[in-house]
Order: sequence, then C-alpha cells, then structure tokens
Amino acid sequence: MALLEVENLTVQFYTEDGVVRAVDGLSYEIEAGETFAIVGESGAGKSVASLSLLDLVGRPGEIVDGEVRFRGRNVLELPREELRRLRGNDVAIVFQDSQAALDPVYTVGEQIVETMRAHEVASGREARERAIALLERVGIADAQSRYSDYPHELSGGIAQRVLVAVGLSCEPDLLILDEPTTGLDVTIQAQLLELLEELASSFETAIQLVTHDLGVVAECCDRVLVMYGGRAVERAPVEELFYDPAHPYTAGLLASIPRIGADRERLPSLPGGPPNPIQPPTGCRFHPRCPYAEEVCATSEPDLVETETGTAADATRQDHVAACHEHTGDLEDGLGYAVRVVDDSPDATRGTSPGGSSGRGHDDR
Amino acid sequence: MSIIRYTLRRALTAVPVLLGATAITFSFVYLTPGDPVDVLVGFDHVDPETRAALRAEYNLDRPLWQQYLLWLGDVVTFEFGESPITGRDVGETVASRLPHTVALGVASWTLSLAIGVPLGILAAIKQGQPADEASRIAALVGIATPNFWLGLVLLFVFAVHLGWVRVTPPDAPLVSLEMAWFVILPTVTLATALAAIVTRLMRSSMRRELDREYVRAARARGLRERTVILKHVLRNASTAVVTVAGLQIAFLVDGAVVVEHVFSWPGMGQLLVESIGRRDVSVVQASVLLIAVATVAANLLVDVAYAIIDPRIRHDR
Amino acid sequence: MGCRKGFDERVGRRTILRGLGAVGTIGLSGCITAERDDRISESGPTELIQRGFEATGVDAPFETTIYANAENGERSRWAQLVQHELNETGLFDVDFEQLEWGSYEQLCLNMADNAENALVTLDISGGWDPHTYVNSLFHSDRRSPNGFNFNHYTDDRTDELIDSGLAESDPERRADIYRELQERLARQVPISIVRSGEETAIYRCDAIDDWRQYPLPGSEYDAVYTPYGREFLESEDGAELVVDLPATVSNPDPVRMNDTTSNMATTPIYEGLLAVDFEGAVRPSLATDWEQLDPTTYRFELRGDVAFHNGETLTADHVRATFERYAGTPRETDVYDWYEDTVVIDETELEIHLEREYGPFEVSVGVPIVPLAASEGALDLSEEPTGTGPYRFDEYADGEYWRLRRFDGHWFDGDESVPERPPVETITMRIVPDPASRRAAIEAGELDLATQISAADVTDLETQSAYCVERSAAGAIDFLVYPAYLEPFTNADVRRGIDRLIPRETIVEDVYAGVGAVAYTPIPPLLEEFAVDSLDPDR
Amino acid sequence: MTGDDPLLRAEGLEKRFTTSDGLLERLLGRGETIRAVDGVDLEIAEGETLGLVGESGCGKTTLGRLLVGLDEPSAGSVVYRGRDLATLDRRERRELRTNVQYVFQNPLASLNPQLPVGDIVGEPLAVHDIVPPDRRDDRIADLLETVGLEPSAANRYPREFSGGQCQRIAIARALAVEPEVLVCDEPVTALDVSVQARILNLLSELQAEFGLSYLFVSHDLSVVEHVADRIAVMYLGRIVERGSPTQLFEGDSHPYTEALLSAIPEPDPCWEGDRIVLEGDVPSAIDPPSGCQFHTRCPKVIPPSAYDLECEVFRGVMDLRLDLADAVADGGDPREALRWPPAGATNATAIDADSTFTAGAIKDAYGIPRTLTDEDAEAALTEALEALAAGDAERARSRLSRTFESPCETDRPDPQVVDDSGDARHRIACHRFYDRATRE
Repeated sequence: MALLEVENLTVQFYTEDGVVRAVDGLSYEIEAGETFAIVGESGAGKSVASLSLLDLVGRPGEIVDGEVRFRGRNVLELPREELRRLRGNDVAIVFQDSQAALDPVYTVGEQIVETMRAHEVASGREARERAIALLERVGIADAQSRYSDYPHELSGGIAQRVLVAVGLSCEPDLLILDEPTTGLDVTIQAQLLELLEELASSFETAIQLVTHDLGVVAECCDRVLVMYGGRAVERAPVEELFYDPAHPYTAGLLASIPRIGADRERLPSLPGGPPNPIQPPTGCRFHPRCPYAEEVCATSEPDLVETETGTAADATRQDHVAACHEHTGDLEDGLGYAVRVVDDSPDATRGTSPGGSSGRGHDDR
Repeated sequence: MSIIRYTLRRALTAVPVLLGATAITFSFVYLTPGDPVDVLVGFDHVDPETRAALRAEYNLDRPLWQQYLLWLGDVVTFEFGESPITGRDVGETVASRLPHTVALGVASWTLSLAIGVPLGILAAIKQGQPADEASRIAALVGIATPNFWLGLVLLFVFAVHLGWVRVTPPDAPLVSLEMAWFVILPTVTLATALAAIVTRLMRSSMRRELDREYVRAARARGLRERTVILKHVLRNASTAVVTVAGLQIAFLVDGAVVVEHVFSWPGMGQLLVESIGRRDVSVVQASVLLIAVATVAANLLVDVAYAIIDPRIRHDR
Repeated sequence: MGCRKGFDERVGRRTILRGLGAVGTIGLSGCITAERDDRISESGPTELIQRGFEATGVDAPFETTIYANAENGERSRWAQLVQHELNETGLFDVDFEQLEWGSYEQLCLNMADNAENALVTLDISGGWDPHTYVNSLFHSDRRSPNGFNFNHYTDDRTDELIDSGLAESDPERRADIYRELQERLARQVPISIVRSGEETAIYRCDAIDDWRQYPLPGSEYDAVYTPYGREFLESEDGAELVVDLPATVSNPDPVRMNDTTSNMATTPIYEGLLAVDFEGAVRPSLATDWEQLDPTTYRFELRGDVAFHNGETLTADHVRATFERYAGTPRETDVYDWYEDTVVIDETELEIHLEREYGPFEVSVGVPIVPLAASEGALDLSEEPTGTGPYRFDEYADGEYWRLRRFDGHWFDGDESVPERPPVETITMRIVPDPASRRAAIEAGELDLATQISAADVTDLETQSAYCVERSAAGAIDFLVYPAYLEPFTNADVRRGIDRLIPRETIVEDVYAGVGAVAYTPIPPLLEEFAVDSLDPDR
Repeated sequence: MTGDDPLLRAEGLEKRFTTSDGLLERLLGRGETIRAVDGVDLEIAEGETLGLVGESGCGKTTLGRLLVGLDEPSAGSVVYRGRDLATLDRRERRELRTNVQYVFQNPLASLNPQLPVGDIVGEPLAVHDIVPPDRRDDRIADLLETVGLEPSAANRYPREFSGGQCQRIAIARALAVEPEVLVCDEPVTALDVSVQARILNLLSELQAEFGLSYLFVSHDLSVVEHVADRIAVMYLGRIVERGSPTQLFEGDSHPYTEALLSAIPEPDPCWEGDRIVLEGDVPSAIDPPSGCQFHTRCPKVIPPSAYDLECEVFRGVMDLRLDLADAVADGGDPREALRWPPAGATNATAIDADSTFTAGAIKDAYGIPRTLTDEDAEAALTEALEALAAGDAERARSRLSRTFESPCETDRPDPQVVDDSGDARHRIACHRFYDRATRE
C-alpha cells in the first residue's frame, strides 16, 4: 500500500458558462519519502488535483468521483473532525502565492504555533520554541525576530520559506507544494530547491511538487506526472521522462524551455492554446496542437498505457505510461521527434566554463 | 511603527482638521443671513442705538476673523460665554445635552454592531441559503425605513397601545433603570438602519475574505472551521466594518436629530436644530465644534483600531 | 392679571412667524361669503386679472412660484390649492416649492429686496389690539426685514390710518379708523387674508374637568388659575398637572423673551398692572384701580400686600424700575413705544406719563412687574424667573421639562368664583417637540393636556370620548403675499382677481378640517369691536 | 550594432526615493533615502534589444520607468534621439510617450477589466489621435492580428483570455501608437513555459517587422539570453556587468552573473554541476553595503592580500564577521544573529544552545576549516573567537574587522573593459578584473 493512492479522481466546476471538468479520472500514487511532480500548463488541473487530496476544493467546484486514499483511508469520506486532523498534520499544503496564503493580520510565529496547537503537537512555550527552530530549519536567518514579523514584512523568498515551515510544523508524511518557486527570483528559487531536497531527505517526507517548470522537476523529483486538460498524459520516472518523453505534449514542453547557449533563433513552441475547458476537443485532447496528429487522434480517446507494452496502465506501478495512440500502435506515422543529448565534459560548471552550452537539449523533429 | 507613535501621529494631523472645521462652520454660520440680534428683537424696528449696543455686547460688530480668534481663545480656555438668546452659559447648555446624545449614540451604535456583525457573518457563511436571503431582506427593509416613521410606529405600538414604555422620558437620572428602559425605543429606531448597513457590509467583506487564499490555507492547516471564521476571516473582514462604524458617528448625529425630535430626547440634535432656528450662533458653534471633535476622535479611534486589527496599516508608509 | 396683556401685545407686535403647526379658530366670519357672491357681478376674477395683464403689458400665462415651508403640511396644502386655482385660469403657470423654515424665512424677509418672483404663504398672530395685526404687515416703516411688510407695500394713507389708530385712545374713533383702514386694504389687496385661526387645547377628560382656552398663544396656562379672568382648574388639592411645551424655553426674562414657548412657560409666574381676560376685557391685576388723567397721563392705585416670590413686597418703585429696565434691551419697544416716565406718588400710587397719546395703552401696560433685585442686577431672571404670580418657578431640565409650583404667598384672598389658592399644586410642562409625539403622549396618559396638536389629530381625537377639545377663535391669520413690486402684481386688479380665486372654504374645511374660519381682513373676529363683517373689495 | 548615435541613452542616471511620507517624519527627519538607481549609464541602439537582469529590488523596474519618462531622475539624464528628456515641454513629452511604450509584468492587472479588448487596444489611438475614428476598428483588428489574436477578440473582455493572450493584448496596445522603443518589464515571468516561448517569439517577430528597440527587463537570464543583443546585469541600483550574451555566458563574468546563471534549474535530471547558491536576499537599498555592493554575498570575495586564504574559506570568515557586526550593532545576544546553534548541525560537534560558543562549532557553522592555512589569519580568528566565547562580542568584532578587511568592501569597483573584440564591449565592475584590465 502506497502512502497516497489517487484513483479516478474527477473534479467539476460549475461556472456560468458551463460545467468544467478540471480533473478527469486522474490516478496516481506516491510512496513514502518519494518526491513526485505534477507538471502542466495553467489550467491543466494540477492545483485542483492537489486541493482535492485534502478535500479543499470549494464551491463552485465539486469532487464528483474517485477516491483519495491516504494510508488506505479514503480522505473524501472521512468525518469532518477526522479530515481536519488529517489536514496539516498528516498532509500539508504549501500554496503558490505565499503572501496570500498567510493571514496578513497575524505574525508568522502565531500562524505556525496555531497550526501546532490545532493538532495538539505542541503548545505554549514549547510551540514557540519549536516554531523558531523550524524557521531556522528552513534557513531563515534571525528566526527569533522573524517569528514576530507580519507576512507583509517578508520578502517573497522568506515568505515561501515560512510557508514551508508552516507546512512542516506538524511533521506531515506528505507535503504538497503548489508552484513553490513561481514568481521568485532565480537565486531565491535555487535556495528553496536546495532546501526542499535537504528537507525531503532529513524529514523523510513525501513531496508532491506541482509546477509548470520542468527545470525544477529535473532538479529534485523522482517521478513525474504530466497533466493536460485535466488528464494525465504521461507518467514516468524523471530520467525517462526527460530522455525519452513518450507523449508529444511532454516533448513540446521540454523543447520550449529557453536554454542558455542553445543558440536558437526561435524557441520551439506548442501551437495554439490550452483546450477549451467547457468543450474539450474530441478524442485526444491534445490533437489540435499536436504536430503528429492523425485522424484517429480526433475520434478516439487514447488510454493511458505502458509505453513499452501498450497495456493498460496501473496506477500502482512505477512504469512509464503515456496516453498517446502511438503506444497502442494506432498511429501510422509515429512520433517524429528525437532527443539530442549534448554532453559536455563532466566537470563543467555552467557559466564559468569557456565551453559554453551544457546539458541536454530537446529539439523538434 | 508602534501603535503609540502611530496614534500620536494621527492625533497631530487632527489639529489642522479641527481648526479648518471650526473656521468653516464659523464663517458659514455668520454668512447665513439673519443675525442673533434680529431674532432677539423679533424683527422689530428697535432703536438703532439699542441694536448697535446689542451687537457690540456679543462682539458681532467686529470683523469676522476677529470674532473667530476671540471665539477660538474662549474655546481653548473652555469658556464659551453666554448665549445672547437664552442668557445661559453655552458650555453648560451643551454639557447638559451631551450625555443624552452620547448615551443614545453609544447604545444604538453598540446595538447596530451587536445585530449587524453576527447577522452579516451568518449571511456570509450561509450564502444563498434562506438565512442569507432573510438577512438581505431584513437589511433592505432596515435601510429603507425612515427613522422618523419607524420611531413613530414604535412609539404608537409599544408606548401608546401596549403601554410598555413611556412616550416622553421619565423624570429620572440619565443613568437609571427607568431611563435605560425608555431609551430602548429610540435606540432601536436609530440602530435599525445602521445595523442594516453593518449587516450588508459585514456580509460582503466576509464573502470577499472567504475567497482569499489564506482561508483555504488555514483550512488546509487543519484549523477548526470556527477558528478559521472567527479568528481569521472575521478579523480581516472587520477592517471595512470598523471604517464604516467610525463614519457612522456622523450618521448618528444626523439620525439623532430626527430620533430625538420624535422621542422628546433632550440631546445635541435637538439643541442644534433649535439653536439654528433661533440663530443662536454661540450654541451652534459650540455644538458643531463638539461634533467635529467627536467625529475626529472617532476617526482617530477607527484608525487606531484599524492599525491594531491590520498590522499592515502601521507599517505602510 | 394685567401681565397677560403685556405679553399678548408683545407677542403680537413682534410677531411670531410661525414655522410649525396650525392654529385656527372656528368660523366666526362665515357670513361674508354669501354677500360676496352677489357682488362679483360685472367683472369676474379672470376678467380682473386679464385687465391687469393688459395694463402692465404682461402676456398670459405668467410664470411664477408659490412657496410654503416644508415643516407645515397644512400650509403647503393650501398653497397648492391656490396654485391649482391660478393654473386653472390659464393665465398663470405657477410652480409650487417647499423650503425648510430657515431658508423660507430668509426668502420671505428678503423677497422685496431681491425682487423675487414669488408668492409666499404665511401666518401671523397678534394680540388684543388691532394695531398688532396691521402695523407690522402694512406700515411702510415695517418693510422687511424691520417687520413683516414683506412686499414693501407703501401707501401714505394706510400709514396715516395705522399711525392715527395707534395714537387714538377713544374706542369709538379707533373703531372707525380701523374700519376705514380695512376697507382701504381690501381695495388695494397688498396681501390676501385667507383664514383666521383658532386656539385649541385637547385634554384627557378624566384628568381635567373643564378647560377654558385663552384665545391668544402664550397665555394658555393662565387657565389653571387666574383671579383676573375668573377661571381656575378644579382638581384635588396638591395635584400635578402635566401639560406640553412645543419647544425649549429660550429665555424667561421678560426683557429678553423672544418666543411663544417662553411666554407659555412664564405666564403663571408673572403679573402686571392690568390684564385682559378671556373675552378681551381689561381687568385690574396688580393695580386695583386706574384712570386716565389726560391723553398722556394715567394714574394707578396698586394692590397692597403683594409679595414677590423672592420675598420683596410690591411698591410703586417696582413698577417704575420694571419699566425703566426695558431701556436698551431687545424688548425695548414693548414699553418705549409709548412710555415717558413714572411718577411715584407714594408706596401704592403712581402716575405713568406717555410720550404721546396711545390707543392700546391698557392692553400694553401689563408687562410683568419684576423684583427690584432683578432691576438692580442681583437676580438673573434668565436663570430664575421671579414675579408675583400664583406659581413660582421650580426647576427646569433643559429640553425635558419646566416645572412650576404653587406660590403660597400669592395675594389673592379668594372670592365667589375663584378660590383663595390654586388646587393644582404643580404644573409640569413637558417639552415634546413633535406634534405626533404630543398626541402619543396624551394618548399614553403622560400629558393631561396638549395645546399644539395638528388639526387632523384634533378632529380625530375629538370623536373619542376620553378626550375633550376646547377651542376658541384666536388672534391669528393666514395670508398670501404677492410680489407687489413686480409686474403684473403691481396692478391691483391682478391681486384682486387672485384674491377672489382663493378657495377659502375648501382651505378651512379640507385642509384645516374645519378648524378656523375664512377671513378677508387682517383684524381677526376675536377683536369684535374692530373686526369688519363684510367688505366689498371692488368698492 | 551600436551606431554612433544611440536611440536612447542614459548617463549617470540616479533615482532616490525617500521613505517618509508624513509631515511628522519630515519634521523629525526620520526619512530614509532609498537609492533605487545609483549611477547608471546605458544606451539602446535602434533595432536593438537590451536585456536588463537582476533580482527583485535591484532597481531594474525603476530604471525602466526612468527611461520612458514615467519618473523624473534625481540626477543624470536620459537622452532620446539626441534630446534630453528633462528639456522637453509637455507636448514633446507626450510625443515621447507614443514613441516609448511599456509592457507590464502582470498582463491581467494592467488591463482594465471593465473595457472590451477593442477599447483597450484602441484607447491610445484615441488619446494620441493617431488614427481617424472611422478607421480605428480596422486598425484594432490589424493590431490584434499582428499579435496573433482573432479580430473578434475586440468584443470580449480581458478576463475571458488566458495569461498569454492577455500579454498579447497588452503588446497590441503598446504597438498601437507605433512606438520605437518597447520597455518590457518581466513580460513572460507570470506565464507558462510553452506560452512564454510564444510570447518571446512574437516579440522577436515584431522587432524584425517594425524595427523596434527593446529594453527587456527580467530576472531570468535564460529568457534574456534568448532575446537580447546585449545584456546589462544590475545589482542594487548599479550595473555590474554588461556585454553580449556570448561574452557573458562564455567568457569571464561577474561573480553575481555567475550566480544568477548557475541558479537556473537545469532541465536535465542527470546534470550534476555545482550550483552557486547565494545566501539571503538582496540587501536593503536604504543602507547599501560599501565598496562593491555584492561583497556581502559574493562567493568570490577577495581575501586581504596579507593572507593566503581560499575564496570559500574567506567567504565563511566574512559571513561570520558581518553577522557579528550586526549582533553588536543591535546590541543583542550574538547567538541570535550568528548561525547558532549551527543549522543542520547533526554531528557530534553541534552543541546545544545553552553551552558556550566554541571556536570549532562556529567555524563549522560558517564552513571555515578548523585550522586556516594561513597562520596569521588563524591566530587572529582564534583570538576573536576566544573573545566571543568569553562574552566580549565587541572585541571579537573589532579584531575580525581589523584583520579581515577585503578590498571589495572598501573600494567601489569601476567597470573594466575585459573584452572589446566582439560585437559589443564587455565591461565588468569587479575587483577581480582590475588586474586584467590594467594589463590590457
């Protein structure tokens, strides 16, 4: 039994314009201590999926189907009080906009202590000391005085660290990070990623990292799920995903990352925009933007299958799975892209080495 | 910035506001046609010498700015002098009326918050449900009901027909059970519209806050719903209510004029109306000054309360 | 009881432009209407107006505005009735506007100076002397803001008649003068008189047996106990009477008093040399006897053994000091219109010398006689009104109530019609500014009697057995002022035409619920010997 | 590519803000001055893209506003086509506004939600009266097509569009007045990668089509590298390095540039380079560090010439010194300011908070070897740490600051030309390049 099992999760939003299926039959699982990434564009449903894990999707959204099992118990059917005990204690979320996620009228310390008290982890002086220790732990200098700072007095990087400290305050088994580095300076982002890696190993906390930045994923994740239009289109261990993307959408995403020294006049980019959430395209939702789309893609919806065997994917196995007709042999011309790996001398460090470009690049076709 | 420093800073800025307010009311009162002496002599054609002597007696013959400075000098020594119309000490006159208005104002202000805040919270939490609709209708009715009409209806129902309360204030000290009983009707009258405004405002700012990310984050942290609503959402939502509650001081003065009239309540509102009618400039000025001070003080309190509730205010530069 | 008179006179002369309420008298002058209808014959009102338009070169319809103050619903309604009648002729295009009292007062006082194209509606109350009704409204010296000659009507003959009426002390000759004056005014119609008012009091029948209403505002509470007027209120000894005051008492010092309310509140406190009774007859009060020695000299015999509330005993010096005290005060004209000096003959005898022959002397001389302490400045009557009356000032809670207590040292020894001392021991006058609240207070039993109730409420309560209503024709008139300085209102035909169009009966019956009477002349029927029953405006 | 007469040139540009707003602050003289832009020289040639890179708070947005005349500089000048902006009158200023346009970071927030897109794009046309009213709709349709939107978008409202589309609308609005220069302030930061790429491509296409010049402000070097002809790196109001992308990324560069570059996550799970992680945030511009402003965070801060110390070691000593100075300045317990107890101290040398400072533990906390290779330095450090352990923080501080004073903190480095060979002049303001510059 994995730590977290998500099965056929389906979330709908009832908007003025119609019903939006923000998450559509999503299944995956996370093992204890693992770092799992969910990647996708804005509107792909990754944040909604994360909120669903703690039944936090408010109106006008509604979880209409599926199960979220944490340690085998379905979170979505827990009584109120038990759900409350789970939130923040067993599973914690670090929200994207750190300034907005902190209550502006209470100090940083008060909010950490409050969380610990809500779960009877610690209280009084002890809670305060633990809060300060936590702030230090997430690398905040002068934690003692930061404890009584208000959120607006913090810079974006510090606020994000505080949020991580709040998330860690009850030593959860699973920490969900929703776009934790978006909007931060690269230097601060680097600090934070370093911190996450360190925390993941020292707290033995499983992490679900939600991001649109594949660079971040490559940095620190074990396995990746790629979402498109509310659905999982590919799931793979991180190396496989980067070196052998099995879905054209993943390949397109990888190609569009601006790279230092890539020396391309134009950045390859995916044509078109994200699918209309109310009336998604028929068949494969990606087909209108897919350079390899064939007739079958518009008519038949591809299943999530193992890329090797083409057999239906099983959420419990850590295989490389993708939802593309290619893998069931339904695509006549196949996927025409290749991954080119530019290998530099192994000791090269970027920026300082005279050789210039480094890493691996992905090119279209 | 500490709260004390912040308060001090705000208090200092109130001084020019007060000076400005008094100067404006002073000149306004004098620029309106008709003069206390006209009222004194009842528009009769008195001997011009008598008229001039009367004007001189109250400095009415001096240039406006001199009158203002003289008056200001009196004000800072808390010497308001004698009213040319009533012959009574202006300070005493105002002081005898003030407690009534303060009592009524504080009571209805408190009542309006006591009704409006919980009702607003309830409506916000039960958005779209019958409780919300009911509060919306109640608020609409409350806002739309004129004080004058409501006061009379209450008077006829509860005082005349049911006989539960008196129509006119009892001969009792202001702080007494009898008086407290009497004050219920005027308080309800005055509080109704205010409570309605507070309800709607509380509801809308609660709704706005409920949609904020920190609320979801607070729930995600496993806080009890009670804590989320009462500790987090309410405090954030209350800034708007605090602001309006402060502005309502002016509204209260306005409402008091009507309510005091209906309930024969000897407060500042009646005094002001009466004095304006009599061109009793000295009383009008003292009353307006007092109202200005009260308004400025209320706003100061609001600012300080605001700063206590929302630390961002203190730090904003 | 003469004090009454001083007040009445004062009230009348200085006049109260009344912002609120409607007071009226029942129709004593109804007889005029029938005659008038016969007379309209040769030229109807529209012809008159048309003729006036031609004479002034004004084209119909003429645009103008009729005003009323918003606080006075009855006045607004009758103004609208007039508006309707004028617009019906097609000769006018009249707007109706309401202003709050302060602005309205300013509009009226300055209408002539600003040449406002406005018709304004007002009422005025006077005293027992005809002079109080005509002087302020029509004398050219009293053009606003020095009086209520709002449209600055100027006519030498009118001035002459007013002045001679004032200077004539022979009653017969005075009556002739005022008849001629009213006839003249009816021809010129500087303003149109619409209605004469009525004083009403409403009271709980179980609390008060019978109430006699004094016809002039300000002296209502005299009826509680007036030796001079042979009236008193029966009740068990030591009872408290709770009545209303429509506003706060602005100043109870006779030389500074400037409103009816203060007058009402102090009537039982003060007494003067003479008083005018409920029928308008001059009666002795502090003076037992008086005679006119020559046109400008009157000799008075004072009552002995009259005690002031502060312990002083009345002497001729008190009278002299009281009159002198008026010099240089806001109420100077109450006395110095006629007063020359006082010659004290002995403790109880004195002569008052007038600077000229003065018609209304007997109704004017009854100003409140005050203690020497007040004249000398040791006693502030603003704070502590002190006189010789049957009640003394007890306490005043500003804005709440004004309380009087029986004065046990009062001089009156009792006679066959009035007992030695008033049965009512305490008079509490509760300040209830809102007319609807006054009604509520009387219904709730918190007031025994109220004097200032709206006409509609009066007729409503009248039908209920628990309440009694006492009415009397009063010294008040409602009128319409023309902008006579402005074409076409400069033309008397136009004004006469409009005057005839005014639906007086409808106004009295519908607007005032039958309270008051239609009126055409400024001197109300209350002043029987001066009022004119019928006039031919076209004469 | 830079001609003799650049389109836009800034010289000695400075912008100071004062933090005091109230009367009282001014009376008490409590105001603090923020040097947002502190002596910047800059030029943009016709058709060129100048990338401006730096962290939040480095002053790059302020600089952008100064260049388009939205703010008045406190000192220095901005010259547009040979005309000093300060000398322009109202009309000319207005004209300049049409020539220089601004694209903001948050596309949705910069578009009026109450107006349909057509009105948003058409507004500048009306304000500057560029196109006669009857032809405005056509022009709006053209503009929308230019940025890759359907002309029908004109009738819809901003909230109906995605972030990328909103940014296109904002660009269309900027293009409406046919500007010569576009200042793009973090135009793609808030966007998804795939959308980001398309907006960047759009900007390049527009440049090719209309000969636009760009000032491209971003904190992401990988993005800037992609679009810029030249790059200027800004730190605390000053430009620390400038040159072509090739010069910056392939040649020598300022330690700050290196750090920025190194911080970009590598989209390669197997990449194992050393990452330079800068400690802390950008220092406050109210009281900026002396000398080279980067010295408080610089991993390559130059050790005093008297000692033979490794850069990394000296960095640790510097951090200790600076933290101690803070502690003394605050007058508090040094333990609160120092890395104490040492973060991540999991080994036996970590000591619980109540015990006394030990030289070893502090050295560990700051990544200083137990024994410095340079004996004199070791002696001084030991002496200072002993003083600290004895509770005399002030003595420890003064001992340290006397001994370990870096040239980086005393002298402000001037830009040195390190490479003039390529298509741009590569200049770096860092003491490390003084030698080379003088050699050249």
